Amino acid sequence: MDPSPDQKLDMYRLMLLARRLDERAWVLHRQGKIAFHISGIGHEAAQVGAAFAIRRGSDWVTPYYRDLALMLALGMTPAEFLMGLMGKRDEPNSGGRQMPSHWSLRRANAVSHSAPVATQSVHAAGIGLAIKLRGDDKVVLTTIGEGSTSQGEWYEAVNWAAVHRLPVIFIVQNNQYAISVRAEKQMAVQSAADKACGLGLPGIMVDGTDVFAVHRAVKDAVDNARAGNGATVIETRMYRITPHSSDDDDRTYRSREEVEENKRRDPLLLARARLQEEGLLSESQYDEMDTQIKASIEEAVKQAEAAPYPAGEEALHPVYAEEVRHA
Amino acid sequence: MDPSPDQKLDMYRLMLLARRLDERAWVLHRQGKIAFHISGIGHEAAQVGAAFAIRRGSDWVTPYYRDLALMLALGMTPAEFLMGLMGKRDEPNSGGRQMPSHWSLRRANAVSHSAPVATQSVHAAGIGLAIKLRGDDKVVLTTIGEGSTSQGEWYEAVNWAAVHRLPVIFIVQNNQYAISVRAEKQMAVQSAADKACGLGLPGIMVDGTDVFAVHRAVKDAVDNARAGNGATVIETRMYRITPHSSDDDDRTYRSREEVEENKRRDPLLLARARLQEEGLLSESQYDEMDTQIKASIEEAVKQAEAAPYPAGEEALHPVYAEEVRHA
Amino acid sequence: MPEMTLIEAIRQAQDEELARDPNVFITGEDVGVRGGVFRATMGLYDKYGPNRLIDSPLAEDSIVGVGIGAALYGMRPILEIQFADFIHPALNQIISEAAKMCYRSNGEWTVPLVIRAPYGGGIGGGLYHSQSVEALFAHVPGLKVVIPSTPYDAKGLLKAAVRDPNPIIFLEPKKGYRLIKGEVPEGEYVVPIGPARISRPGRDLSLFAYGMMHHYALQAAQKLESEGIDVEVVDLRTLYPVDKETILNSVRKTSRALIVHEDNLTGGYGAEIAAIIADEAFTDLDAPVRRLAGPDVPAVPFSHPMQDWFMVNPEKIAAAARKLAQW
Amino acid sequence: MPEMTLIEAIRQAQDEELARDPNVFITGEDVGVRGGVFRATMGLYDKYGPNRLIDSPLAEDSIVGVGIGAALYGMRPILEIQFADFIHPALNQIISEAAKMCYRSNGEWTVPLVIRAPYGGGIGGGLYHSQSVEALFAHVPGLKVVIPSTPYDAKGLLKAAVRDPNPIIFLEPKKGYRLIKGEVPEGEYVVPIGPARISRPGRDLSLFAYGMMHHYALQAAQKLESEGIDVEVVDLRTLYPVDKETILNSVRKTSRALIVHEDNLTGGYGAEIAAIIADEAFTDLDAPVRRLAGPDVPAVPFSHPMQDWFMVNPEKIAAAARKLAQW
Ligand SMILES: Cc1ncc(C[n+]2csc(CCOP(=O)(O)OP(=O)(O)O)c2C)c(N)n1
Ligand SMILES: Cc1ncc(C[n+]2csc(CCOP(=O)(O)OP(=O)(O)O)c2C)c(N)n1
Ligand SMILES: [Mg+2]
Ligand SMILES: [Mg+2]
Repeated sequence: MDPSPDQKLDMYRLMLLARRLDERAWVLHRQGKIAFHISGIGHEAAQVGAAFAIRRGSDWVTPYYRDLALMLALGMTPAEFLMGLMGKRDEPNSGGRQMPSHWSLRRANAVSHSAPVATQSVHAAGIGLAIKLRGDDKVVLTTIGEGSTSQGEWYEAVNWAAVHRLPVIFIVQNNQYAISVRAEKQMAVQSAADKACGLGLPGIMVDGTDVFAVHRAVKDAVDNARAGNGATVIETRMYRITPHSSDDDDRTYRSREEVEENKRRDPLLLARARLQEEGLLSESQYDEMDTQIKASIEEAVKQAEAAPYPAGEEALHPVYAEEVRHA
Repeated sequence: MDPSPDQKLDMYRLMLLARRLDERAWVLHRQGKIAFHISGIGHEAAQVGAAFAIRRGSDWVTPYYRDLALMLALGMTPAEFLMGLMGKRDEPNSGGRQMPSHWSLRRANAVSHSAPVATQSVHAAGIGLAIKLRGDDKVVLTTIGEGSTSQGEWYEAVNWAAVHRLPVIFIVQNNQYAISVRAEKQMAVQSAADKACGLGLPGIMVDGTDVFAVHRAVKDAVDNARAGNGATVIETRMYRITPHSSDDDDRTYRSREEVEENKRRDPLLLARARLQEEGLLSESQYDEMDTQIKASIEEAVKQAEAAPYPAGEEALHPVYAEEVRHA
Repeated sequence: MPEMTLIEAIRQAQDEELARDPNVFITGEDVGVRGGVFRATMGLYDKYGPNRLIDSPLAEDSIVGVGIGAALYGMRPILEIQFADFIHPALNQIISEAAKMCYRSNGEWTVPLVIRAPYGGGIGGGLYHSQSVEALFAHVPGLKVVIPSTPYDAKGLLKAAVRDPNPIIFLEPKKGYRLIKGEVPEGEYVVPIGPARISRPGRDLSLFAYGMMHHYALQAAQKLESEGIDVEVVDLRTLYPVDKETILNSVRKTSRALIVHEDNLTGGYGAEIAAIIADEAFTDLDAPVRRLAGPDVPAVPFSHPMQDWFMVNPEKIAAAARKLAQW
Repeated sequence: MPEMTLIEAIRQAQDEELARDPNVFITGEDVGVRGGVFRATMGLYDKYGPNRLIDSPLAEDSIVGVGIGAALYGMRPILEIQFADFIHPALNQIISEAAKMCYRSNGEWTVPLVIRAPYGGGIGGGLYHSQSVEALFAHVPGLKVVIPSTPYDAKGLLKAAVRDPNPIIFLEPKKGYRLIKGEVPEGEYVVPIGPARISRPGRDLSLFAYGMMHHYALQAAQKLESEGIDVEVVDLRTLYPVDKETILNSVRKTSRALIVHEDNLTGGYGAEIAAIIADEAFTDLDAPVRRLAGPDVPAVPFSHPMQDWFMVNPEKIAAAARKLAQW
């Protein structure tokens, strides 16, 4: 089922929010107010399209560090994200323990991930196994970069899901680079979706700059998984428009022309054009939306800046759980 | 190029030698003269076919524990194997340090492997890389069981070989079991050869009980690799006729009928019938060959039994290399 | 009270926990129909079926990673690593993920799971079926490391481990699986994770050990008794977190400390115990703090003379204790 | 003599070794065009080309495993792990394979290779870009573990490591990459792997440290000098095998020992040094053997107050040393 007009606007609003927040993070970095940012610019369509294909809050997600738009779609607030950037005490990911964009949002069933890439893929397989063992009506969605699918852990994860027909959606956000390394040095296949055939499950490739195409592809896979037909690998292809992170200097390994060229397929431009075509978002409606978003972000920045840092000694805990919080 | 009549007889002789030696090992085990044996019965065709497709002694091999026939084809003597079974000082694999059938034969470019499965696959990729970097006219052949291809290490190894087009032949000896676990619990594809399509290199499936079919398939892959066209995955399918090892009791997980049924496709029967058909091996020639082999094995058993054990303190060395022995 | 072997106690604990809590399930290699290569799950597949005893693909990292995912969802996995020697492929999931999940999510996510692995030498297993791996884990905050040495403790500690909200490394001295027998109550009891146990009070010297070495320590103590040396033996049981109180109290009483393990000396677990004593019981010491451990070679060799040379045994312990008592 | 930073010395060592020996090559993530994320291979790709600087797939286990294979063939690989925190996926190849190859093949096969990894905290890297991993390796016979603390030693030790016939874990204190400067001779010299170095002679107390902590130790010693406490500082440099002589001689002179590292206390490297001293220098000691180390929490948190709380610094060292000197 295609998204309703309201849903479409919602999707676009989230993409725009993610973009503006991401841009704001870069500004904070330039201002020396934060030490690190890893950007999701260019990835918004893939993430929002996927998020809207699951039952947010009920289904499970094991994300990776580029998933700002996905996390916003799952209900993380801009202030929460910004507090994470600043290492504030009450940021929900880790209470200031992890670097920014190392997500966790318990209330949205979005699991804490670490920096070692591909570990989250295996957790998704395990969550899928648990869903199946319990007979629950849920799926789990997990994301990863294309470079990280070179890890044996990714292969082992997908293999479990394939052998046991687990309700897992493995999304590969192929932005064509792993820091400086181009995808053809990671894999000898054209697309990470091609890897699925070697593991015995469907592999789908979709334009990751087209939010509605992504939504459709992921929705199909989710329906399949929920119906007991097992896992799918989906490659969403886009381009990493920014440097890898604020620590990276991408001029050492790619030309400005290449980057500019790729900016033309900005997922926000594409989505906005579509909504305009469909008469859902006029120029002035867009301006209003953008103004609103920017204002809400400024509000959130103030809130985040005013929030307290943790005291040093808080770092002593919690090494061990006293009790399991969930059922 | 098909093997010459002499080569065919050679191949069969090696298969028969491997079988008789393997049977002798089981007898030694029943006699309480050795503590452990892991058998290659049923795997002889796959191993000898592969061995004859490379330049033995010049090309490189990273084997696994079922490769008795392969190691004999590479020049390991029955006495050397038997000394290994007994943990004798001068056995060439490890000087008594490793369990039996943990191969190494420096003079044949057959690399020492360990027990953790699939580690040798990665070494093969590295050897392939070195061959390519040096521009040498060599290939490397590596073997593994089908269950062990579930390891992420195997995937990473094949991926390196595919991305860098390395001269590696990945042979998977699919004997349908990993101890008690059937192949369909390891993978959702029909054959380990199917895994190749996900990695971007050719995958070939061949009847692993037919020594000449294996030889042809591996020869093609070797020629390809030598010509600079990169790696191939080859599944040789057979059945593990014996328990996993002398420690295993396979009656806990499979029926005697199933085992008996599968004994009918004994690779030795097939090869002997073929040679008989082609007029290369009469009944009496076979008897003579078998008698000779058995006699040579009894000789080797005596030799191995007479060989000294290492002194305990020899275990103190060599933890570190004083110098690299090779160039 | 019925007398049973160590392995029977371990099986019984798992049986009872599977019966008690539907969230408990077991996965690992050959844990299903085969009942485990050491028979730790024998009969449980028939009793609880394929959803509670799941034969995993041959890939340890994913066994742990899938276990983590399932635990996040609310299950209570018991993960069997077939031999401790094969835990290394899983170290990333254990050290980077399981150990850090609670801390990094500020307690939002926890991973209650048990990783069982048979460890230790003296059983003809050679380099890769004899390793001791406790030092790898007894340095990792977030993990608990438990090694039972009696059937009573094995059952009680394993049941406690299954109910603990944290990831537990549960190492079983496999040489003792059938060798060690003892009384085990039917049904429900737990032995708390944490406290060490004084298994033999004494006044002249404190002997710290665990696993198989604890039995050898008792034998050595008995021998020394006849020589008039009164040895206190402490079974450490929980290696991490360390039970400093029991250790220090013992040394304060005896003024002499000998720590025994079969793992390599340098950087082994004994170093930490020695360091704690040298700091916090310094003024109580009448003699150097001594360690008796395996030699600094990679692992236990296969050939019997070399294996005997490697292994710590009651005689070596008695000799070291005698020397220290006379210091 | 030119003054340079630690990272420049490391780059120069690699440059010279690439020029000296055609068998030397470098692989790892982003080591090619990008010149490494810390710029340790900057400019080398242009100078030596794609066959000497190879961008690996994003898969650490295969980086090491491929390195092992290449080393077996006769190459001299330098393997860069981007952050020490990401070495865990490679632990199987390092511990099971590289460390044991020489021993298990009775010296027939050796694996000369260097694994370089930036380690340590205090740089805002949070849990997964700050870890210290030396304790994992300083317990593994067959490995050598080297940590330079000055540019002079970094160049000389790295060149020695490349020429050593054994696998070397070469850990670089990344906080010091640009912070630590020192004189480095042009061209050829090596610093032998093995000996520790007394970097500041003293009579009252021995302070053992390495990496960044060695610099802090020197700063603390200087501060204490003005208080009339004469501290001897020892830069351990080679952590494994341990230079017992230098350590024991120092303690025999000063009668007091403090060991400092930023890794967690329990089971950390300091335990071994303390244990050696408590055994072999017992009668020389006038005070308890003390350790100052990171707290037993999983790793360094991101948020600044918590990071500061975690990290050992010159003030903490001075305080601990003062207390011990006055004991
Ligand atoms: C196991 C591990 N190795 C190395 C790194 C360092 N690292 C962080 S991101 C990255 C590249 C990831 O590329 P890709 O998977 O394509 O994701 P992208 O960043 O492009 O979205 C690397 C090498 C890491 N985080 N984890
Ligand atoms: C990493 C690792 N895990 C577990 C084992 C224990 N083990 C030894 S052989 C084996 C089964 C291997 O099956 P397969 O790869 O199909 O080879 P086969 O024995 O059938 O030839 C297992 C689980 C091991 N050797 N290494
Ligand atoms: Mg990418
Ligand atoms: Mg098999």
